[in-house]
Amino acid sequence: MKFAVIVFPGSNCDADMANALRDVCHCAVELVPATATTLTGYDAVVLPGGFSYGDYLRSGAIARFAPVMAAVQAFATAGKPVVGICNGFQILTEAGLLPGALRANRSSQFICQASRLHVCNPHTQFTTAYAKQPDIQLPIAHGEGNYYCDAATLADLREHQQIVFEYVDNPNGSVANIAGIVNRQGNVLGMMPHPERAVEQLLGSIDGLGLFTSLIENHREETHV
Amino acid sequence: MSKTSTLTPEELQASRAYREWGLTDDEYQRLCDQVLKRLPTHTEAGLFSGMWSEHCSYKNSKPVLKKFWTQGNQVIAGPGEGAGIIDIGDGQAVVFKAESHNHPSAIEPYEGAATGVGGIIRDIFSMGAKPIAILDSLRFGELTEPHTKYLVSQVVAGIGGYGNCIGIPTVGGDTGFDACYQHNPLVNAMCVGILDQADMQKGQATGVGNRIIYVGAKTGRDGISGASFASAEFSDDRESQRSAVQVGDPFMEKLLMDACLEVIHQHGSALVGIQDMGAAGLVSASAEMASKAGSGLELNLDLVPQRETGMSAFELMLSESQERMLLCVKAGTEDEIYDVFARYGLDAVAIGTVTTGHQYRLWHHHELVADVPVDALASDAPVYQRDSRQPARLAEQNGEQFRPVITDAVATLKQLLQQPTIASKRALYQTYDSQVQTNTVVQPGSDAAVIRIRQTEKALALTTDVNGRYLYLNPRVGGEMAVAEAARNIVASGAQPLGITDCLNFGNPEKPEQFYELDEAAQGISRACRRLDTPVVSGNVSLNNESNGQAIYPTPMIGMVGLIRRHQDITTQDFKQPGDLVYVLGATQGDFNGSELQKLLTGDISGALFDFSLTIEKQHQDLLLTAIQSGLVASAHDVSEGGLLTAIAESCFGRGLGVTLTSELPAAHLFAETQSRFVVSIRPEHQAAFETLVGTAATYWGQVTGDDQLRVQAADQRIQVSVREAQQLWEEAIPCLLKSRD
Amino acid sequence: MYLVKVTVTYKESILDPKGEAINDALQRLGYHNVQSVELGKYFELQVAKSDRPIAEQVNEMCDRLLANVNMETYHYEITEMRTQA
Amino acid sequence: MYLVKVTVTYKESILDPKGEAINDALQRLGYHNVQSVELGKYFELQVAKSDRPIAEQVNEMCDRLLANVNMETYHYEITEMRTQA
Ligand SMILES: Nc1ncnc2c1ncn2[C@@H]1O[C@H](COP(=O)(O)OP(=O)(O)O)[C@@H](O)[C@H]1O
Ligand SMILES: [Mg+2]
Repeated sequence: MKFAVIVFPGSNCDADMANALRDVCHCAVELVPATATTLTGYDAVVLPGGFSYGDYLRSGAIARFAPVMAAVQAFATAGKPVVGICNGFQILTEAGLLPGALRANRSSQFICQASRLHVCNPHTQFTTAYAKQPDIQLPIAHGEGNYYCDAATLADLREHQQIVFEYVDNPNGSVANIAGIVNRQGNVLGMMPHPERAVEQLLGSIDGLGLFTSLIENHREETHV
Repeated sequence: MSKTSTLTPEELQASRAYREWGLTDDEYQRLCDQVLKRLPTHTEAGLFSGMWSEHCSYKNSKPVLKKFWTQGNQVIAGPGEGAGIIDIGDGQAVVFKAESHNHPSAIEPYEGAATGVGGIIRDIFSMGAKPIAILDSLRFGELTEPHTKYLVSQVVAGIGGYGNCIGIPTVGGDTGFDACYQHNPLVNAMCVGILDQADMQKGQATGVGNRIIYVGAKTGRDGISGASFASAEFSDDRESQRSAVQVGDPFMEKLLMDACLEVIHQHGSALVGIQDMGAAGLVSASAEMASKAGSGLELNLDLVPQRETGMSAFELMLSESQERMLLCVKAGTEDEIYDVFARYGLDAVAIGTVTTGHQYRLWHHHELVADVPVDALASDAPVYQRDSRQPARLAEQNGEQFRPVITDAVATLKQLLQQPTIASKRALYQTYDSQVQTNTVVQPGSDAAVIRIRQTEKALALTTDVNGRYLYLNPRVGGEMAVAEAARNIVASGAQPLGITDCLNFGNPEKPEQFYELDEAAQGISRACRRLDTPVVSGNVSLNNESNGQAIYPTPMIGMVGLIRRHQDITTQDFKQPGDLVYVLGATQGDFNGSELQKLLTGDISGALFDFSLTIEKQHQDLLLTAIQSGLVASAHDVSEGGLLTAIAESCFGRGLGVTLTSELPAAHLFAETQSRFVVSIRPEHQAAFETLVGTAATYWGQVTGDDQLRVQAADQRIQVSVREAQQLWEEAIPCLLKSRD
Repeated sequence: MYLVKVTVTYKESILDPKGEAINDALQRLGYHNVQSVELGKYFELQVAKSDRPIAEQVNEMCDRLLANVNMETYHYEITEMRTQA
Repeated sequence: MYLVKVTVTYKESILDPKGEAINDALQRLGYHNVQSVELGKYFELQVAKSDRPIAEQVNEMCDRLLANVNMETYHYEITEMRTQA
């Protein structure tokens, strides 16, 4: 399975993501600059964390207009998996690929800590590995991770099981404790916590591995049918 | 466009405007008589005012810095280079340096702190190293003061704002509070990088005809030395609209860092030298590059990318605009270099050339505005041997130690745990991304941070430490203790100490009492460095930390790096499981002068500092490190502010475990700050091996328990407190103070 | 040439944590008569004349980039500037 | 009750990296007639009447907290609000 990790100017978790995918999950990975206009040849696209364009306006607001985003849009429309982590999630909401928006944390401060999560939908292609252990711990590190959507959107998200990760102790004020969601089709995932920071026991947790193994496993099954 | 007026050499001499730029009459005279043998131009005098400032020339501190221990087989580059470099085997090296941004942070705490971080990062990547960690060492006034709350939150936000954005984890530091820092907060930042020795850079401009390339942010009137800025000689009519405050642009720096590292790694044959632009901006960077190489240099200032109109040569050369670098590249390779920077969307412009001879020449608007010997700028600054006099408070000390009366040790412990200097700093470091780059094995909250080195079994331990109170009572011994404490934190993490960087935060060196403190402290630091085999490889001096004639405590921040041989040696301060045996390594005396307890009980610190032995220190550190490397140790924590009981409580907090201990000491001694001690826990099966190794240096105190109680039977009283309750007080003290409305 | 001043604030129903933090700080400083604080962004743009009506362009720039209309509202004020020689 | 609107912007000659980044983005989106963008802060405060002249208080709050006068300037606009029952 071959991953594209998009590098926006100011991305800073791109290398971490590539390391997790390559060194720990033994997948093919390429870092793709934001100036790229096509994503053919990849099986999945990851928008990594960081501060694209400095996040100087709103996080993700400028990155959403990067040249590569048209290709990301097409990739998503084609039903292929797109994952946005942290800044990647912010970019996906700004681009309209996921509903809602991310506001400044309730504390109005950046928060870096371990956070307990509940995997509320273990049936997406990103979460099947969590079916037996839906309570996990992943690091968060963000200043604007406070998920917002209006009541109608929330009802919609609930009705279609689009809420994938929920915080146990809501650290940032997110509506309905939302930490991660998928789009209606289930192929675009956005989440604030960092699974790529939790793939080695040496660094404290391997709870993030499930996300990558789910994706890889489901891709393998799909291509073998 | 406003026209900037320039004084003629004669006008400058007559008006003595140079005084406002920081040049004294004597220095001006020296410049005329000895260096140039003529009157300097307006621009030339400006260049010298920058280069002969304390910040660039160390004219007041050089005689002191000479005393530092800088030797050791591990040292690849010591003081003098942009940052220190130490060998860590396998062709790799660790590069580190610390820098103070005290004055800018007092004026504009967010940007002052942010640009402090930005500046020290450039020092590291300009050596060819990839920055892997940031630490911050902070001192503020009492946290009950509203202004202190503001400063703390802004400074911390500024440090996080820069480090988080650029993607370098901020993994450690230290934070203290004392009234003497009320108007002089200390904001010191340290950056650590990793280098393949083959990529090591020197900031040199060699090879006649080679080109000088400017990259990064455009030059504005930022940070042109405060004093000179206020002078009317070179300003237009809109003075009040201007400000010397620098604003950080971490996004720009991220691009600049990545692009420079790409040039270093992939265009090494084109690159001759690279240097960051820090204090005294363009003149400092370019003159140093030429002087180190013994070359001449010519720059055309019209080519410098400019953010503002009408800038004079003086302003262009002395601007401290952030996020700029200077490269020297082989003639003919310019396009290759431009291409790299263009991909990152950065300005890169050739602004000059390496020339024959040793002159430094600047052209501006087709005029030769400066023509001076390059060494005069870079190496011929005056050096002052300041007078030294022991402050009266030290001469008058008697040998008595403060004798606290502790009737309720639990109450005392609870109060101590809530003192901001001891209380948990989680509320602060939690706003730093400490994990980006996914190498952080030990995050903030233990003795030292630990960063693994990928593709090896090695890791680095990092810490910053200093206790200004000890130095206030005895600058020399306090200096020794600062180094020893840093080393203790490194060793407790399972690492061999490698070397230090420092920020010497002191008062006005022209006052003999202040100079005495600086000089004594340096000797203490040096002695400890020699004894502990941790040479000084880099550092920074911040003087004149005074207000209303009152200086801060002498506060030489020590940043130390240690090497962990194997992952399995990595050790943290938390007790690990019930049944583990608890030992105290090192003896405890009634050492209370300068302690947190003395301050708590008397409101201040006083008396003569207690004794300290570097020999015992070294013994205990060696014992602990051997025990850790032999696989005998479950947890280790150094004993510092607040003494043993505080250290024991902190070891309980990590995993919410309790302890049941017995001690022959009276309860008061559990708060003594005797040096050279550790709280160590081990698995029961290692008891025999551990006791054989440590002998009488360590005493058995009891066991780790699974319940929530910290119990100590002291000689004179029984102490029992809920771990959870104690932890809550410790964790909530700083957030409560920050939020409280009075 | 136009001078365009844009303010962007959170929609009313949305909590503004930074505004609250500033309110807290003002209370700490003793300004107890401050009832509420909202923090928003302020943009000052200089825009040259073009074929398009300026208000239309400003609206579009706000909708696309300067504000996130899911959670923010914007106001602007356009004034024509006298051009210098 | 007063409604106080405060805008805070950098003084001239201070680098405004955020404004520049936003200008760059607007250029990439094709708004080539945008000449410059400055980003500042916008505060909307509700302040109850007190013994002190309101303008004096606002000035003081700006000087002490809302702006850092070393690098920023501020402007404000005070309007009296009709109080609701
Ligand atoms: N300003 C800071 N930034 C980051 N980490 C900090 C800061 N202040 C304290 N810490 C962290 O908090 C922990 C406790 O600090 P400290 O009390 O100085 O420890 P010690 O006494 O063992 O040196 C350490 O892990 C330290 O790195
Ligand atoms: Mg310690």
